[in-house]
Amino acid sequence: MEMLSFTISNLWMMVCIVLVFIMHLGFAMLEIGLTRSKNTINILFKNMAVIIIGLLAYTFMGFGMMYSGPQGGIFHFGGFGLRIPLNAGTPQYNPYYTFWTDFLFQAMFAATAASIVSGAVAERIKLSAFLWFSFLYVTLIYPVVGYWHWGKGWLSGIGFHDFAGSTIIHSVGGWAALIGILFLGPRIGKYNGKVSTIEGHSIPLATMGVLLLWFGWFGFNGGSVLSADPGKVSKVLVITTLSATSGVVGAFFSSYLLFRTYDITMVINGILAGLVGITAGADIMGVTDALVVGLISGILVVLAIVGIDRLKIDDPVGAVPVHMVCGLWGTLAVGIFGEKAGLKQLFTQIVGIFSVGIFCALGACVIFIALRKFIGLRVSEKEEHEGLDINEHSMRAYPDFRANQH
Amino acid sequence: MEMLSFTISNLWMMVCIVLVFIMHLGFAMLEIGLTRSKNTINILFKNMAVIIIGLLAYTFMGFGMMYSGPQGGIFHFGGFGLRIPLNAGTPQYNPYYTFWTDFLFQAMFAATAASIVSGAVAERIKLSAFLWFSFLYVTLIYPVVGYWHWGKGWLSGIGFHDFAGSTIIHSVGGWAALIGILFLGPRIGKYNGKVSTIEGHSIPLATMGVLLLWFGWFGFNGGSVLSADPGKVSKVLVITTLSATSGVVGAFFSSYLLFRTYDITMVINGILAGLVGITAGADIMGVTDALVVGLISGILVVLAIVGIDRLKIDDPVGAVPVHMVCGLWGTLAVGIFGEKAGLKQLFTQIVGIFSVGIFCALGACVIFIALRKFIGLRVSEKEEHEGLDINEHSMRAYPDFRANQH
Amino acid sequence: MEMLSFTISNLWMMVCIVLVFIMHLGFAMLEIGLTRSKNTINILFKNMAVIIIGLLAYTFMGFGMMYSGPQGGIFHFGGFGLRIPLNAGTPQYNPYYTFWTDFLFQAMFAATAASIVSGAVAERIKLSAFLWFSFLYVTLIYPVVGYWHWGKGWLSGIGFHDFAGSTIIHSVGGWAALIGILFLGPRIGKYNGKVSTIEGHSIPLATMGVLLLWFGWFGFNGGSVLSADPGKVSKVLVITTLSATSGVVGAFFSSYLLFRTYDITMVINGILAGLVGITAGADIMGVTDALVVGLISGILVVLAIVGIDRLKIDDPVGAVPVHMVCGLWGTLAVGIFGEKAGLKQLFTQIVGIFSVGIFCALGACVIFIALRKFIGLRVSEKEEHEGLDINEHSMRAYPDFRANQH
Amino acid sequence: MKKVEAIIRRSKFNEVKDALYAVGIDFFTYWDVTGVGNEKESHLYRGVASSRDIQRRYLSIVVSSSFEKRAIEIIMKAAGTGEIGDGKIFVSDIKEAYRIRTAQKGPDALN
Amino acid sequence: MKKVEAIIRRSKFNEVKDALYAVGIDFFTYWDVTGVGNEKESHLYRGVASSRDIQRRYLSIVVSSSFEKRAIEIIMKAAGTGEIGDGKIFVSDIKEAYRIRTAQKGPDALN
Amino acid sequence: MKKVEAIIRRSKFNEVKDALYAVGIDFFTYWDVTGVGNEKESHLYRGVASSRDIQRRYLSIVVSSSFEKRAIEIIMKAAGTGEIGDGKIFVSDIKEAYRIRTAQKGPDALN
Ligand SMILES: Nc1ncnc2c1ncn2[C@@H]1O[C@H](COP(=O)(O)OP(=O)(O)O)[C@@H](O)[C@H]1O
Ligand SMILES: Nc1ncnc2c1ncn2[C@@H]1O[C@H](COP(=O)(O)OP(=O)(O)O)[C@@H](O)[C@H]1O
Ligand SMILES: Nc1ncnc2c1ncn2[C@@H]1O[C@H](COP(=O)(O)OP(=O)(O)O)[C@@H](O)[C@H]1O
Repeated sequence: MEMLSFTISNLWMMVCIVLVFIMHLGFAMLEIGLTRSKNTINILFKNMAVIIIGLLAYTFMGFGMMYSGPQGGIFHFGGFGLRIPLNAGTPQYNPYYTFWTDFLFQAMFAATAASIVSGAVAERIKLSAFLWFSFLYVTLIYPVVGYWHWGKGWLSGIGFHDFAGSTIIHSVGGWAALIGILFLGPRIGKYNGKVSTIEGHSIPLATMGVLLLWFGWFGFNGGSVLSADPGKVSKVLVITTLSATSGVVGAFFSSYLLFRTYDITMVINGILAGLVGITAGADIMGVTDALVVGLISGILVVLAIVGIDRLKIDDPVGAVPVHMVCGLWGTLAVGIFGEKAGLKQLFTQIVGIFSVGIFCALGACVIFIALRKFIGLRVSEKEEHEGLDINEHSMRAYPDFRANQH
Repeated sequence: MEMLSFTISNLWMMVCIVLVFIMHLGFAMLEIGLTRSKNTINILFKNMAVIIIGLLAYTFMGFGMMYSGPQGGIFHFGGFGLRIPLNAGTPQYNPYYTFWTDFLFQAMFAATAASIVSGAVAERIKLSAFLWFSFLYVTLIYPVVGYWHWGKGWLSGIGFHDFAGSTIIHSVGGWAALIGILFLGPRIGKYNGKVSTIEGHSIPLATMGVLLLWFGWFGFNGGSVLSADPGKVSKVLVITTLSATSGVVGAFFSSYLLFRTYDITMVINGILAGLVGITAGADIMGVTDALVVGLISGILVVLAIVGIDRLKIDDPVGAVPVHMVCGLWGTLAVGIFGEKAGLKQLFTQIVGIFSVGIFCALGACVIFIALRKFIGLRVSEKEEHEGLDINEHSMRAYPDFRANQH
Repeated sequence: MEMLSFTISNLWMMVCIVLVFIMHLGFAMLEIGLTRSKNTINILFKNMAVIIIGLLAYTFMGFGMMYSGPQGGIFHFGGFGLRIPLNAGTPQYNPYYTFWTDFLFQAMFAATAASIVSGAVAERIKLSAFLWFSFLYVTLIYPVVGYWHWGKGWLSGIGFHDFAGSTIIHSVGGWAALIGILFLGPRIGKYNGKVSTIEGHSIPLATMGVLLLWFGWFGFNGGSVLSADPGKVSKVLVITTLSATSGVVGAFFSSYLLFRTYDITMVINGILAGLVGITAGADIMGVTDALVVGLISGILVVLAIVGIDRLKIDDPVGAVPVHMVCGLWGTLAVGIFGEKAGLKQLFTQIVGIFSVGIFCALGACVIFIALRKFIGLRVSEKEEHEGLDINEHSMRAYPDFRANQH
Repeated sequence: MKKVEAIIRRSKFNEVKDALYAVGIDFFTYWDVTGVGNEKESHLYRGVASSRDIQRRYLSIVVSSSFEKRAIEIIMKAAGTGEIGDGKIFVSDIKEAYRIRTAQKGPDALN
Repeated sequence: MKKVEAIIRRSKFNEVKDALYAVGIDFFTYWDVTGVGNEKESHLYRGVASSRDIQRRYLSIVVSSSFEKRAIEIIMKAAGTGEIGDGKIFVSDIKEAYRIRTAQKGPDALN
Repeated sequence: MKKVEAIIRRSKFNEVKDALYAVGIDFFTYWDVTGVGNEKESHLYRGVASSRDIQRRYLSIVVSSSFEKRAIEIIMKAAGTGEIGDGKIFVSDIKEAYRIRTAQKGPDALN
């Protein structure tokens, strides 16, 4: 009986691993879709590398750092490599999943955090700088924050609630994205005199990417229940879906009211906004809560995209608005809506947001400063003009098509 | 024990929800693939909107209308919003799935019905008209028909059999597609003097779309068993696969005999034909039945594509041949092949086909007439020439590529 | 209790079927991505056909040939069509899955073996020759080899270990690919005087294809456990992932050291190399074994790509390096790493490799010679210049885009 | 011989082509270009408006001098809408023309 | 100086290029165009046949007048198949040529 | 009237365009071409190096004869980097120009 329930929950978690995995394809397609074709191989390369770096870094250090520490702590080093327990495959390890499932699910999450940065710094960062950044950030920063909350460190001790990672995953990625952009500066041609547009080269791939992300999110949030509990998991799926849905409503109406246009890139960012926004509280929100949280996420993402652009912060894919802004909003929302709503919880959430934010931002700064010094962050002006593909990869993404390069 | 079997079945249903969800990506890719690049954003926008509209409309009204009515009825209004039962997450709600799973699975189906229309009316319908149509059709028409059969209304009372929706989903979408096309008329340039071709702009995306639809169909049909019953579900998967397979055989040979060409768009429509055709009876057909039903579906879809074109009915993606013609054929086939074959059943199936057909066609007519009056159905000639993307969305789907516009 | 565990394992197997199915989309995208746009429809057509042919051939003969023979045998003919046992849907058929699940999982594998050939012979093989080859090879060759090992034939009798098919699937496909290339010769323009490059037309689609293959591989290897055993399956998933990961590391560093470039096509081939390499032993390898096996696979694939090119063997997508070379390496690795490592096992593995290799290569030769005689293998020079799409299919894959044809 | 080069709206191409065919000018070459001129295409992407140069179709028609006038008149009529952006026609001399297939020269090579 | 413009089959491009290189003409510009003429490309899509204008390659080669003849001969030979659709060559005058890099003028600017 | 045709680096296009605008030449047509010349683009694909012809932008500007010099000077300045591959400018005669919208002829039709 125990064995059967163990098998079922483990099965669900394995399904979720597979779903979270395919989110990487989603990120890759979204990012290339919203950038120019002359940089496509470069972005794909970064996205592939990030999966590998994320998984390996997590294997060699991250999992140990994040999950083997003492309760309530701040930092923990768990040794190198995977420590495979004797009961790795039995319910004695955990009544709901094996050691292997546990590790792989968490490793896929780690890789996700790194993926978020990739789109924001696209079209101008040096490949080597990005690879080093990802490696260091996933090895040194993410597992620390992860330990604080999911590894039963101090944040979990004070009652911080972040179900599937609005803060622990999305804002961790989002902060790094923001710092990265600030260090790099905008792409050439984006803010000469006036704000101009650099349109993404393939709206179909961008849209596909977002639908694949939504698809994967069923595993991301659904798996974060950490069991196959029918009531809990299926409710999480509904809540997640409804928030994504109302995220679109928010983004659609706010972008329509502001610009009188049906901007599909806003709609797809609205989906992601709703998904990120509900990720912190998908387990404790009701139907109406989800609809409201999603709606506000959708509005926020549009306002943030416009606002950030006004500040001449050049984020080609909207990573900061989606992952940082909506990540923070979702974390806050746990104190405002749903089962745990209350001033005390709100305060705890704010503590979590700030401590994670400061740690990540500082960490990202230190890494970027070091990289700027040792290898440089930005490609040359000539490379940026001609495209990173031909310069860093000696190839073109679409050699058979005649391009309107710009 | 009961709890475990509940957990397992619910788990399978959740997997199926995720699979049905990704069918929307399949529809989107198929539709843009078979149309011109100047209308790609418009079609993607419609497809994204349809998911959102389908899910929200079903949340606010559809689910209540469809599932809370009395046995044998014709129409039922179930109130607004979701009525969450106290036992939502327990086997007392249903021994095989939670309330949440139930709702989400059905909501994904509802969104599917609306997606079908989108491709047929593509490249000329006004965006606002399409959005209103989808909203009204999913809110007012689909749940009524759904109630007749799956909600235990009158059609289910007389013994109508439609396992996963050849009639209830596909023909509902197909009828609306047909009526929509008739109201809109053909695209400019399709039938000037002689029948000409307007080729789809990306065969790879169209093919990808169909394989994703097949992928999702495992959840569509597999989930319609409404439990994880191993024998039943796995047989449904085999039957579904074999029908898709022989659908290709039918479409391949009939198109080859007719035109002496290897037309891949016919092959992919053959897959869909086989899938739609078996959807009504996937639970009661044997292996040979499935092969025959699929084969006939594949032949029918080719004949219907050619026939409809001769009648100057312009259906860019073949929605009417696939979803309406094969939907009807599949429903009929339940009376001819498989466990329930028999004259009486055949007659009942015909009653179902006609009643659903008339109701949907009339409903669609009323909605289109109202929309034609209040907001107009068709974009201007200039917009159609230049493309809907630049006119309705102020963007281009592939700004980096030099187009051969036509 | 038995019923529940049956239901769970069967559920997992069904999930794996769906995952293996989508590998066909992965193959299709990878293959078109790495070839020229003038041959895209042709390749898609072949890939769709291969799914259908694989499934049908397996239904009509393969499954019977492969699984109903006596222990230790060499050849068996199981009759035509599916023999559905009375206990098809119960644990009496098999405690872990139904007859239907068994059949469909195996049928998806059969279709995979045929898919592998398609990319290697692309851009010059006659469509009809390829279709006949696939049909004959899947009907006559694959089930024999499959019977030897998985059908409890002589190879399984001597202790050959090939968990999910490094030899039985990948090398079977890889040998046919190699023989096909040798019969066909290189594409025009590939080796005139010096080795030149013919670049793939869409790196995004190629990358997408590989991530979809990885996604499907979770089902390919995860399902090969043939139950939902939590410890075993989840470990297989981890081992598979780690090998893919270190496959990239191997391919990245070896291609960087050799060519000083960040070649994304090498990286994606590295993923596949790691996956193919671990497929034989994913159930008996530890974490370090997996990392080493993957690393070597990644290095091997780069060396093989370069070596094969030097030998003027023109394999546009790297099917031989990935599926044959790494398939053989993975099979050997079972004798070197992991639980079964040992000289005796190594020897058995070599016996398996050679017997399968000789049988497949001979079989492929016979088929190709017959086809060359009766219908010819290669398209005309003019057709190859202008592209197979317009000549064999009277269509273009991207009619709206202006091509840089070459 | 003259080379008549016309830069027209893409949406007018079919009408121009039909009109040229009607007078027997069924030999020419065309490609798509970007036009910098009075008309712009306005884009709105992620909240930022911009105006882009517009896509046009470039027709290059080599005609014997006697056909020059007719070709120009026809294009003027079929390509015109009266709104900004109708396009331009440029005429220049062609010294010699050859048909590759037959090695014919001069006006005989034109069709 | 003369501008030699050749509209050829795409499938013949590599042969033409190699032939031009062989006589030292390794400076030119080319792009893909659509050709309206005797040859059409026949399509068959979802049961309907249609014929489309054909894709061709447009070569624009500016040569000093002394090279004109040679260039034309070579293209004629390398691009020809004898079947309909081999293409055309048009020759016109170029008044002046400049190399941007060095500001050289006239025939010196051509290579 | 003269037709000034410039084949430049794509990466220099924006500078050239801005420079032309600055002197009031805001009417022209451009498209992307492939250039065969001294500069090549080197590719490295699956271990094999190759050099390909380079993508360039082709500007076709019809100006009244008085503007010819200015246009050439400006392009020379804005498009130059001093490195191989800066491109060429070719000048030829235009016999007549028409604005389709208004049927204007000659230099009046140019802008
Ligand atoms: N002097 C010129 N040289 C080359 N092309 C030109 C010139 N003037 C106009 N064009 C082309 O003609 C197109 C139409 O011109 P535009 O100014 O938009 O409209 P109109 O001719 O109605 O004033 C431009 O987009 C450009 O491609
Ligand atoms: N008068 C013309 N002006 C411009 N281009 C032409 C002209 N005549 C032919 N062409 C181009 O030359 C190509 C080849 O001509 P076509 O009539 O097909 O074959 P052929 O030259 O063998 O008779 C056409 O597709 C078209 O692009
Ligand atoms: N004689 C010519 N005819 C047509 N185009 C030419 C000619 N010579 C050069 N070009 C074009 O000019 C471009 C630049 O020339 P290139 O030889 O690379 O550099 P540079 O002018 O600095 O020597 C070439 O890529 C080609 O497109």
